[in-house]
Amino acid sequence: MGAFRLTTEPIEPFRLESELENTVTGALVTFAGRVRNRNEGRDVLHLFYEGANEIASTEFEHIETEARSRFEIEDIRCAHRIGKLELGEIAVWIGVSARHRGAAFDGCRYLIDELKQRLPIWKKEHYADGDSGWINHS
Amino acid sequence: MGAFRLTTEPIEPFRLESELENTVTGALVTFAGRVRNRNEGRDVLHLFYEGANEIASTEFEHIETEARSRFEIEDIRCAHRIGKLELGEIAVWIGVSARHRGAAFDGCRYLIDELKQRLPIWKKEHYADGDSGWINHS
Amino acid sequence: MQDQPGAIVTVTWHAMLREKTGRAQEEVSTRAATPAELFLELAARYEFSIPADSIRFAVNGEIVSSKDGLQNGDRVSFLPPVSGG
Amino acid sequence: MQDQPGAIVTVTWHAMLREKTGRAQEEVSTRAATPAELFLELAARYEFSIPADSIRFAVNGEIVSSKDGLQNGDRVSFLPPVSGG
Repeated sequence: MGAFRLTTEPIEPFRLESELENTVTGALVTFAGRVRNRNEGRDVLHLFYEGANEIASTEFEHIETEARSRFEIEDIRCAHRIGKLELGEIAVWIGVSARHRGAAFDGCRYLIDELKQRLPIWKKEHYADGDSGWINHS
Repeated sequence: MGAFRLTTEPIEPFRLESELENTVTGALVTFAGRVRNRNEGRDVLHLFYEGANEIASTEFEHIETEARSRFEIEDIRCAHRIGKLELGEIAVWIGVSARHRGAAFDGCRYLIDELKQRLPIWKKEHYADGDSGWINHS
Repeated sequence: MQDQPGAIVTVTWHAMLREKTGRAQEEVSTRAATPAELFLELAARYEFSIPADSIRFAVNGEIVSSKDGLQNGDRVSFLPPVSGG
Repeated sequence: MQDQPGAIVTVTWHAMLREKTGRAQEEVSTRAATPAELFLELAARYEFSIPADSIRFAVNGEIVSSKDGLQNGDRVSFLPPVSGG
């Protein structure tokens, strides 16, 4: 099993984090992105995420390889939720362990930045006014 | 109760993290620093941390104020363990929530960097060869 | 291009393109030489309004250049601008 | 400085300084005008080898400048180089 998974089940940070705690590595940096109640001034009721699983997994492997070549990373876990998400739920979680904190911070930041730009995952927001729409990061 | 605590009890990230999840803020970045089995080529058996509680709390408040003025941070939690620590145990934990991930990453990094430089906390390492010594970051 | 033999590829639609086409997957017979050419062909058929240069392409599970070749039996995905994370 | 009245302050020792002095806390009667002066006085008494300019000072629970004044009844901490985190 790779470091990345798309999942329809709620993301459990503590379970993923425990997978990174098997080695004594010094530093662990985690990022969790949760569903916000407002986006660009509109009240969000809930979200729907769609993902292309096989392509996302392959692309994440490329991102992981890049991160490992740039930073002295020990281990990585990443999960992205798909399906319907309520406010406050975790949409994406990344954990990076490293011997030193600089690599853990930089690696985690690199992974989330690249993930948002590159992974084939799409968000549709449903608003309080009944409207809905696909979101475009770029 | 402030955002900072020195504790002789094992640090429970999930409990601290749940204190940051009450508000819907989008991004959460956490840092955990754990006891490594080696430092500067020597085998570490265990550690002892000593802290000056009142001074550390006051100084952390200053660091927190600085971080909040620099970055758009929503909330902060930080715990530092004191007393005897075994390999792999968490020595320090920091969690920062923010509306946007940049502030959460930058804020968390600022807090750990300043904490290491400024808080009156001292580490004594006990080595496999029976030796021990106080560590000096600077 | 007219000399190329036709290929049958499986196209997967995602997100707004899936909603626009009303289907998740279809088999397409095409003489397009590249994913980009195939997209233009299908964009005309479905009357997409999305700019073609905002689309990325995946073939057989991997993101590829718009100029990569298409083979008979390929699985092709058209990836509109993403918004994960 | 000779004209200053003496003060009684409570000194707390930490880490390597606590081990060197063999005590966590003591009351000190001093004519030192600043934490830095007080440290030099005590460093001579205890024969510290640690460089004085590596020490930070806290008075009444807050880190202060080495040139801050000392008052009767102050609680003074000498902070050797730290290694938290």
